[in-house]
Order: sequence, then structure tokens, then C-alpha cells
Amino acid sequence: MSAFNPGAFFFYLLAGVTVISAAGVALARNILYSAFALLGTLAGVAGLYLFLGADFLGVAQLLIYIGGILVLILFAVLLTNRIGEVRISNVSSGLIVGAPPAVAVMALCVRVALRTPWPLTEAVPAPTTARLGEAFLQELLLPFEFVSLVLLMALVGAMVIARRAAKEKGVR
Amino acid sequence: MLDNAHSLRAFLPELIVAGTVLAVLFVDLLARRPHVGRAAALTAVGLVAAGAATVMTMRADGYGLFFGLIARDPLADFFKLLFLATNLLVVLISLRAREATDESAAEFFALTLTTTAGMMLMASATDLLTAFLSLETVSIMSYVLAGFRRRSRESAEAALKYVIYGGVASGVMLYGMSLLYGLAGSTSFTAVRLACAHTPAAATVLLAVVLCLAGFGYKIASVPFHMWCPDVYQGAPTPVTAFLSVGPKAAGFALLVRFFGGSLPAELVGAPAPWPILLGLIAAATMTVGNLAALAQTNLKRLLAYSSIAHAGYVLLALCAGGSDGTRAILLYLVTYLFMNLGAFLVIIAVADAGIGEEIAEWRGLGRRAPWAAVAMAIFLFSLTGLPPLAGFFGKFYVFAALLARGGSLMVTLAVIGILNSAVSLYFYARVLKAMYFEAPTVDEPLPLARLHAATLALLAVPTVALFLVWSPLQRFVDSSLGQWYPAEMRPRSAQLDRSVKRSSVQLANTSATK
Amino acid sequence: MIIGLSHFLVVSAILFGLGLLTVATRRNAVAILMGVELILNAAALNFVAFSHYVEGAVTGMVFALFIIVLAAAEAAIALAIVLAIFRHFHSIDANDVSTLKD
Amino acid sequence: MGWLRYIVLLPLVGAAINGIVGAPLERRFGRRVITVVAVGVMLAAAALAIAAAVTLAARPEHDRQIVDRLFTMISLGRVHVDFALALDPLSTIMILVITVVGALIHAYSAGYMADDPSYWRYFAYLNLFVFSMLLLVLGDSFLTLFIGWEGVGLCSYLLIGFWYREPANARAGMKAFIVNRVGDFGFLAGVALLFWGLAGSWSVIDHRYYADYPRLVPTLDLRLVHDQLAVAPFAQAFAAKTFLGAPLPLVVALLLFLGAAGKSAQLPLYVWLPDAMAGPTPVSALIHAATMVTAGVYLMVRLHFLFALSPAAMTVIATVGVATALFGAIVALFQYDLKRVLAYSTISQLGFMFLGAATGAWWPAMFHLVTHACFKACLFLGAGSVIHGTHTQDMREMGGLAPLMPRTRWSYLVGCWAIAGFPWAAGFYSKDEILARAYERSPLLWLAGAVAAMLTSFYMFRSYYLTFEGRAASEEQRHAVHESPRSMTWVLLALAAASIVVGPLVGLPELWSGREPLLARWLAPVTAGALTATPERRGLELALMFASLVVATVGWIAARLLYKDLRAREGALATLRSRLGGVPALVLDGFRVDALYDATFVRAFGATARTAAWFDVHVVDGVIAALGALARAAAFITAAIDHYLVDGAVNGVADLLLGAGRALRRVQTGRINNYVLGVAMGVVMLIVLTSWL
Repeated sequence: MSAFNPGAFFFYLLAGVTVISAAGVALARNILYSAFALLGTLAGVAGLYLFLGADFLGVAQLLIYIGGILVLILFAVLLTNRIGEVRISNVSSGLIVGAPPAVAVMALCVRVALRTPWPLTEAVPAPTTARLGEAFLQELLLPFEFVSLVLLMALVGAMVIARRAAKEKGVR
Repeated sequence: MLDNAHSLRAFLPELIVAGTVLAVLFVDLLARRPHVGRAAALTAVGLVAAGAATVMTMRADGYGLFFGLIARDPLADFFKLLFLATNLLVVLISLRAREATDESAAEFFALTLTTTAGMMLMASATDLLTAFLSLETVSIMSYVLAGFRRRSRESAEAALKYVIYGGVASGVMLYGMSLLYGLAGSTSFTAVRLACAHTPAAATVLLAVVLCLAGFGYKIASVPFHMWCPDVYQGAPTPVTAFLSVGPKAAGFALLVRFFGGSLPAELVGAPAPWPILLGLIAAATMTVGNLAALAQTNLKRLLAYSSIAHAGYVLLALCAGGSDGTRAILLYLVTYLFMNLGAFLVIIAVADAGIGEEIAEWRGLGRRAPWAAVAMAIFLFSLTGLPPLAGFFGKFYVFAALLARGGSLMVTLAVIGILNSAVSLYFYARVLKAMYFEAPTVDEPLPLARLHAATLALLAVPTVALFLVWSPLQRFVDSSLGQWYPAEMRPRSAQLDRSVKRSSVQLANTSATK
Repeated sequence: MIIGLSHFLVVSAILFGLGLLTVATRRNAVAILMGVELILNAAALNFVAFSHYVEGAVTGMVFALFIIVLAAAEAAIALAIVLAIFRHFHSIDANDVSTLKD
Repeated sequence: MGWLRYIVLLPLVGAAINGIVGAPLERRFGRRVITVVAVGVMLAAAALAIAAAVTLAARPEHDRQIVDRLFTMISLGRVHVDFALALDPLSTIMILVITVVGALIHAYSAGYMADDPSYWRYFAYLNLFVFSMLLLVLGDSFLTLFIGWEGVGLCSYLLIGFWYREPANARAGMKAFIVNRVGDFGFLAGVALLFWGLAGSWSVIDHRYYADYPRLVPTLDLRLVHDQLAVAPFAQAFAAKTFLGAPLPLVVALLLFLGAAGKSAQLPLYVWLPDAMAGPTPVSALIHAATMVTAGVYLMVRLHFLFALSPAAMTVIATVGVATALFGAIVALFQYDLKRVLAYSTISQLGFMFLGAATGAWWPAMFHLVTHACFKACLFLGAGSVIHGTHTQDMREMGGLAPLMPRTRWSYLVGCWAIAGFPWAAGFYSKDEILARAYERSPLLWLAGAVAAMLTSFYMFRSYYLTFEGRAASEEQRHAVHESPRSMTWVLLALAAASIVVGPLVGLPELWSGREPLLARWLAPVTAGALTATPERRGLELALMFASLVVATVGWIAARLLYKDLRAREGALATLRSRLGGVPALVLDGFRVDALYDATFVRAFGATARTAAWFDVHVVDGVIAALGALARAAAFITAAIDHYLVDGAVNGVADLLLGAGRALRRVQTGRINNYVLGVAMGVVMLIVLTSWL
């Protein structure tokens, strides 16, 4: 198997980016580094989605996660720390206690991933966007509509909490 | 199994609740000034209407809605009514609780209503997707509710711990769900059941189920996924605590009943299923940790938080017993628990409204200062202990009866552990009673209760006593709720599934026959 | 070498483990939330992989999409709460935000 | 029979009226209304109970059972439990005791509590107690019985802590509550195991039995359990089962006995009863002497068929019973608090009842229960009357009350006669019957029982002499003390009369009357099959009877010698000693008259006096010294038991649990990292444990 396999190369590239960035999230000393490492992970996962033929999902991952959630996280990082602080501290504590259970769970998952005889089948054909749209209007209408209610209320909730926090500041 | 258009009629209760959410928000937007009473009234009307719709569209059989994503069956109806009643009572409870409702009353009620909608969906979920979606809905709303208290560090801390813990727990659960999906190639509970029955990889199923239990267990606050519970219950506004300790917990059990009853086979191929052992372990640990930790508490809300952990353990015992006896015990327990637990929290609220805090020491001599509140508290606490002649006794009785009827050394051992735990629990409940009745108050003047609180207390205390004497109607209702289990129909989308269905139709017949 | 299902599963297992490690050891609340995102991504990756290799349909992708959407909602709430915490405690260190205990 | 329920409901109505509107009623109409309601319902209940007894007696022997179903409580598959009341000869005895003694004590309380600020609360509790107790003995199923069982526990707790402003009283209430929970755990676990055992036995039974016994279904019904265990193969299947390696009947019997021991204050769960004397004295008389504490004995007799399945358990219970009888009697010797003497005496007498029940003497156990209810209530109320008059419970501050409180004195004396077991008084017949049965089982049991009986006679007369005879403690007291009001004393006299009459009335031995005692015949339908036939050994029976008489007399004489006039005796001893020292000096002085006197009287007197003094110095003082040592030992033992067993077992367990609770608190660090780490650890542990198990 010495022939160059572009699929495998891309997979290992993406997987490498994902895993190394995730390790960066877990271990970086500066929270800004963690946040940027998270960007790497999210982008890597988006790439893996594309690799798996989930084109719509990959794009959604980029838009929602990186464009939305990550930006939020950055905002939070900056709002809760003095801007311009050179090292924005991001201490880990209890690595000795914390690592073994996490590693144990990971080992269990890896073992399960490798040992289980998954019932494999033929792959799904590539552009999935149309099929997803169809599903959302047919079998998945209920979750689709329901999630809109949840999003609305999440907005209201975030607003309630943030507004109160702001008011609190005003009072002081 | 109905398609989208035909499902709407049977989905009316949820639609009404969702509509009420919007109505409450918009009326509040349109009106110039926020008004607690208006929002509460609107909420109450919506809840009652949803309840009426539930009763009117009730059918004795079960069927799938929205291509089998959720079920409409008597079991779901039972839980829907339970949730609607809980929410209605919480509306009554929070009317005077300024910490919850000042300024943002409309948002508060809209959030509880959305939680209720989520719980209703949870109780009828027959698919991993709807299970996740509804569970997450309930969680997200709960985070906001827990952080609702103005100017309170504790409330903010509770919300933070809740959101982080909830995020981790649901992430872990999702990982488990993904493994189940990988085994089945479908997210329907029925397909998962079939796949689990036929896969040789028992270890994978076990890991997947334990990971899923992290999510479900977090919702019902069972050990070892309970650690968020005391902190959140203590920090959250008391009406929210009351709501969280009853509603989402019951919803979690509804989901567990469906998950273990409708999703996982009684026996894996080749070996006896480890589920009774797994659930028994969790139940025993939950009861013991809850009761023991409660012994050392001085804050009433925290004490009740641990007590509610312990009660989740008792209900888990019933789940462990399984079968129709076990499920019946779960439903009955949850009804009695609704009254006594909400009642206990309401006493805290009512007394706090009159100016007494949450520390047990502050409750000294309450028996003389506020005799009716003290009597009500005594009723609720004795009922929580499971002493006759109160409803809680029957709740426990059915749990232990279900265990003993199932038999076997595991079940009997669990029953003995349960009885021992009840004995322990008496000690810390009695401490509250002792403070109320046998310790001298610092001030002697009487403590007037708000009329609303007094009326609501009576509304909760009377059933706690009366249910014991007139038990049969409730039991008949519960029995009819169990009469027709929704036979979890298949979703035909997956070709993979069709193959496995043909392969194992005999197996399915067997499992449903044993159930 | 053919890239198969188990490759993806191993990647997601590692992500899952690193996520757990992050939430268990980080003291900064925002960093803990990043760990939660790692866990969610691990689960979503699993779903998509299974969708591709096992089901041969789009259910898993839909699931992943819902995970992303709800993660966004949760993140919005969580970060609002983090801001509130910061106002109250002037810190978002988990060691400082631990007044409720015992 | 629809009216059975009213016997139970009447006291509940009384409790409801006084409990809910008692305070306004008292303000509006005065205390008389409260009294009328409380005593009225008791009188009505007593009348109904007597009517029920008569109705039952009029029926043929095999048909003596009245059932009153109120409503269905549970219908769970094949398990069907009604809220039903059943009257059979056994419950008849109990309801007669409860309502009649209860009514008398209610009447007495009206006088005793007349000045208490919480008058209505007291009667509400008292009526509620009677309701619970009646439910306990009339309940047709384990469930109904248990409701009553918990109810009496609750009322006892409320009444012990009735004067709750005193921290000691509140503590005593808590102690009773917690110790009783230990018993309740035994009871519940026993019933659960019984249910499980019976349930597991159905499959063993050949199906043809189902045709013969259609009622062979899972049940909590007491009579049904009895009928089922009467089916031989079923009972065999049940008896063959094991739980954790031990035979199931043994485990069930011992667990149920644990429940009975908690309620009936047997070793080592007796500890709450002496402290329970913190409550008002009529409460002690009704609850902690006559009725509630006998619930354990009732339970044993009610379930005699179950206990009979395990001879090993019966041996254990008999041993515990006789040990309790001895122990209670020994400790009672050294009490100076009048009510504590009676409390330990109650513990001792309950030990006798358990001894009886455990040796298969079912009807003598019930007989002793009835007679004990009469004379112990009489003694307690007498003590209450004394306390009412002297405002102290310490017998060292009493003495010489006989002329001041004649009616109290006579009734107390009669009570002492009855409990000591002198002929013609009630205790003679019942205790004798139990001891005779114990002798058949093992002479050792008899010996221990006889010693306990002797001690009983001794400490009871000791309390009598200390309280009523001799000289008063002080002059002021002589003037301050007065006889109690008539409303109290007529109750005393009535109970004293009962203490005499009940014995020969219902339990005249076959030896004398030529036919089986009334009570034995009455209970025969209940205890049929379990009743051991009395052997025809007239000589032995007579001998044992005589031995009992000797035992009682010895105890009495000893008490009389030592305590007849404690203060006078001490004074006389002192003068005598100085006198003896002076005799030679008098002689040397040469006073003839004195010499003559000396030669005749004093010498004679001196000789007897020397003998008496020697006896006094060497024997009596020796006995006193020995008793003192014994008292110290007993005090040490009780203190040790109190410390290591109550404060040891109760507090030890509590400390253990609290320690565990505190350890759990440490786990709850407040740091969210640790919490989520718990998720990962929990997952790993659950998987490991589940795979391992």
C-alpha cells in the first residue's frame, strides 16, 4: 500500500488538525490560544463532515459554530478579562485526578469503536442538501418547528439573564 | 402511525401550550407595563385548555405521530396531565414570589410553559432524536429559570453550574445515543431494541446505555450524575426549585420508562441483560447517597434537594423491578411525590414570604407561630417519609410490592436497602419537625400566612391525606394509563431496518409477549 | 489504505476524551464551555460517520444538525450566564464560583 | 356488620372536634365541653365494644367473627387489600381493655389535667391515640394494623413530649420515636419477607390445591395468611424457604419480634420506656402501661401460627422475655422515682407476657395482659394521685401518706397485692399460669421467672412502704398533702376492684373450678391448634402455685422488714446501739431498781435486742450493703446500656450515618470541575461494576 492515497492523506490531515487542536483546547496556557485551537478543531470537524459527504452539514458547522458560537466565546473571553492583558490565564488544576477517568472513558470508546461489528452498508450519495430539506418538510417537520420555539425562548432567556446583569451594573 | 397533517389533531395539547407561550410574550410586549396577574392568568388558561384538549383527544389505544417520532398513548397522556398540573401549581406558587416574577413575569411564565412543552414531548418520545431534542429543551429552559433570581450570587452560580453540568451530561448522552444509532442504523427506539437484541457486541450496548444514562440520570438527579442538584436547588429561586424537583424529574422517568421498556430488550443474546443490575446499582447508590447527605444539612432547600435525590432512587427501584407492576409503581409514586414535594417547597415559600429564612434553625417554634403551615409541613414530611396514613406510604408500598412480586435475591436485597433508607430518611425529616414543634422560637409573635399560600397549601395537603383513604380512583386511572402500551411502531425509512425486522419478527413477538 | 468507519470513531473518541479532560480540569468557565463543545462535536461526528457508513441515509446528519443548533442556543445562554457570574463574582474561575457546597 | 367501624371512628371524631375546634370551644364554653366530648366518645365506644363482645359471645364458637369492610385500599393484580375491621375473640379482649381502661383514664385525666393550659390538645391526642390503638387491634390486614401501629407511635411521641418546653421531655419523645423506628424497620422488613415468602410458595404447591383452596392468593390479610398457612403443603413450602441462608420462618419471626420488642420495650429496645415517663401520668398509665406497650404481645398472639413455625425463634423470644422480666425487676429495685419504678415494672411484666407467648402459653399471655392492664393502670393512676398531691416524684420525699390519702393508699395497696401475685388478686392467676407453662418448657425458665416474681413483690412493696407508711418527710408536707378530688379517686377504686375481680372471673384455674378457665375457652377459636394441652399433673401444679405464694410472701416480708418505717428504723437502731453501750455502766451505778429492771427487762430485752442488733448489723445491713452494691452494679449496667446501647446503638448508628453524610458533603466541593469529573468517573464505575456483578 505504498501508493499515495489522496483520501487517506486528507483524512489524516483533517484528523490531525482536529485532534492536535483539541489537545490545544485542553492544555493551552492562554485562553485565547484555547479559543483559536477550538477554531482549528471545529474547522477540522467541518472538513471531516465534507469528507463524509455531508456537504450541508460541513457548511452549517462553519457558519453556526465558527461564525456564531466561537465568536460568542471570544466575546465572553474578552468581556471577562481586561483587554490587553498579556497572558490571559487559563489554569488547569487536578490533571492527575482528572486525566485518568477521561482517558479511561476514551479508551472504552476506542475499544468499542474498533471491536464492534458495525452493520455497514453502502454509502449515502453525495449532495445531501436537497434530501435534508425534503426530510425537514416531511418526516422531520415536528423537530424542525419545535426547535424554532426553543431557539426563540433561548433568545428570550439569554436576554433576561444578560439584561439583568446589565441592570445590576447600572444599579451599582 | 400518522403523517404530519393527520398528527396535528392529536398534537393539540402541545400546540396549545406553544401558542400560550407566544401569547404570553406578545401580550406582555403590547401592554405598556408588565403585570404578574395577567401573565399568570393567561398561562393558567393555556394550561387548563391544554389539559382539556388532552382529555378530549384521549384514546385508549396508542399510535405514532409525525411518522413515528413521538407516540400518543395513555402513558403519554398521564404524564402530560401530570406536567400540566405541576406547571399550574407552580404558577400559583410563584404568584407572590417576587424573587421569580418581579418585572419579568411574562418571561418567567413563558419559560415554564416551554419547559412543560418540552416535558410533554419527552414523555411521548419514541425516537432518539425527539428524546434528545425535548430533553435539551427542558434543560436549556431550566438553566435560565435557575438563574432567574435578581441580585443573587447564588442564583447565578446555580445557573452556571447547571449549564456546564447539563452541557457535559447531554454531550455524554449524545455520544451514547450515537453508538446506539450506529448499532441500529436508525434512531427509532424499536429499531434500537431490535439491533441491541441481535448484536453480539454486548459491551458496546452496555457502554452506550451507560453513556445515555448520564443524560437521563442527570435529568432525574440520580447518583453518580446528581452532583449539580443540591447546588442548583439551593441557589435557584424556590418556585423554580419546586418546579425542577417535580416536573423534569417525572419527565426523565417517562423517558426512562420508554427507553428501557420500548428501546432495550429484556435480554441480550446469549446472556441475561445487565439492566436490572445496572439500574439496581444506581437506585441503591442514589437512595443511600441522597439520604445520608441529607442528614448533615442545615439548609432546608438543600435538605429537600438531597431528599429529592433519594426519592429518585425509590422510583428507580420501581424501574428496576420493571414490568407492569414496576411501571405502575413509578406512575403512582410520581403522583404522590408531586403533591408532597411541591407542598414542602410551598411551605418554605409561604414562610419565607412572611419573613423566615431557609435555615432549619430559623424554623424553631414554627408550630406555635404558624400552626397551619407547620401542620402542612408535618403532613408533607411524614408523607415523604412514607408513613401512613398519607399518600407517600402507598407510593413506597407499590415500589416495594413490585420488587417483592418480581422476587429473586437482587430485588429482595434492593427492597431491604430501600426500607433501611426510609428509616434513615425519617431522621432528617424529624429534625425539621423537632425544630418546628419542640424548640422554642426566638420571637413569639404569630406569623400570618398570605391567603393565597394558605389556599394553595390546602390544595396540596388535602390530596396528600385524602389519596391514602381514597386510593382506588387514582389506581384505576394509572392502570388505564398502562392498559395500552404504544407498541412503538417502526419508521420504514431505513432499508437496513427492514432487513432486521424480517430477520427478527419472531423475537419481537416474544419480547412484546413477555412485556 | 481505505479510510473506514473506525477511523472516524477513533477520532471522535479522542475528541470526546479531550473534551472530558477539558471540562474536568479547566478552571476558567469559558474554557470549560469549550470542552463541552468538544464533546458535542465528538458526538456529532459519530452521528455523521454512522449516517454515512451504517444507515446510508441522512438521519444521522439531521441529528448532527440539531446538535449544532441546540449547542448554539445553549452557548448563548451559557455565555449570558458567564457574564452575570462575572458581574457578581468579578471572576469566572470555577474555584471562586463555589460558594454553594457541602 | 356495619357498626364495628363506629367503635373506631368515635374516638377519631372526638379527636377531630377537640383538635380542630378545641381552642375556640374552650374559649367560648369552657373546659367542660372538651371533657364531655372526649369522655363522651370514649364511653360510647366502650358501650359499643361491650355490645360487640356480647354479640360475639352469643354466636356459636366457630362463627365468632365479625368483619366490617370500609373500602378498598389496594387492588394490585391478584393482591387485594380492603380497609377492613375484623372482630374475633382476641380483638374483643383488646378492645374491651382499650375502651374500658381508656374511658376510665380519660375521666381521671379531666381532674389531673384540669390546670393545664393545653387542655384541648391533650384530649385530642388522647382520643387520637385510642383511635389508632383500636385500629391496630381491629385491623384486618397487615396494612391496617401498621397504620394503627404507626399512629400509636406518633401519639405516644406527641404525648411524651406534651410538655415540650422542657428540653428533656422533647428529648425523651425523640428517643421513643427513634427507638420505635428500629422496631418498625423490623416489622416492615418482616412483613415484606413474609409476603415474599408466601408469594414464592404458590408455585411450589400442587395445582390441585388451588381447587380446594381458592383463596390461595397473595395477600396481606391477617386471617387469610392464617388460613393459608393452615394448608399443610403450603406451610411446608413456606417453611422450607431460606433467606440469606437462614430459614425464612425464623427470619420473619425474629424481624416481627424486633417490631414487637420495640413497641413492647423488650431488651434491648426497652430504653425509651423509662424516659417516656416524662409525659403526663395518665398517659403513662394508658399508653405506657395498659395498652400501647402490649401491642407487641398482641402481635405475637395474633400471629401465633407464624411464630409456631419456628421453634428456634420461640426459644430466642422466651429467653429475651425472661431476661427482660429479670432485668426490669432488678433495675426497679433501686429507683427512687415512683414512676420509674412502675416503668421498669412494666418492662418486667411485659417480659413475663413474652415469656408466656414464647412458651406457647397464648391465653395466659393474654390473661396477664388483661390483668396487668387493670393493676398497672391502677398503680400508675395511684402514683399520679400521689404526685398530684405531693408535687414530687421522688419517694424519698414522701412517706406517711397513708392517713392523708386513704383512697389512694388502699387502691395502691390492692395494686401491689395484684402485681405481687397474692391469692385472689388478678396477678396471682395470670403470672402463675405463665410460670407453670414456663416450667413445662424448662425449669430454668421457671426459676428465672420465679426470681423475677420475688423481686417484683419486693420492689412493689418497697415503693408502697416508702410512699405511704412510715413518717412523713417533713411537717410542711403533712399539711400540704391532700387527697385527690373524687373525680380521680373513684377511678382508682374502680381499677382496684377490677384488679381483684378480673383474675378469678376470667382465669380461675381448672384445678379449682374443674373446668377450663373462661378466657382459655374464649380464645380457643383463635389459638386453636396452637394451644398446648395442659398435662394432668395436679401435684406439680399445686406445688408451683405454692412456690409462687412463697415467692411473693418472701418478697413482701423482706420489703416490710427493710422499708416498713425507714426513718423510724434508722432512729431505733441508733438509740439501741447507744443503749447497749450504756448497760454495764448502769449496773455499776448500783441503782437497784435499775438493776432489777436491768435483770429482768433490760437483760431480756438486751438479749433479744442483741440478737436483733446482730441480725440488724450483720444480716439486714449486709443485705442493705449487698443491695447497695447491687444497686450500683445495676445503675452501672443501666447506665452502660443506656450509654453504649441507646446512645451507643442509636447514637452510634446515627454517628455512623452522620459521618457518612459529612463525608459525602466533602465530595460536594462546590467546584464544577469535580462535578463533571464525577460524570466520567461514574460512567467508568458503572460499567466496571455492572460487568463485574
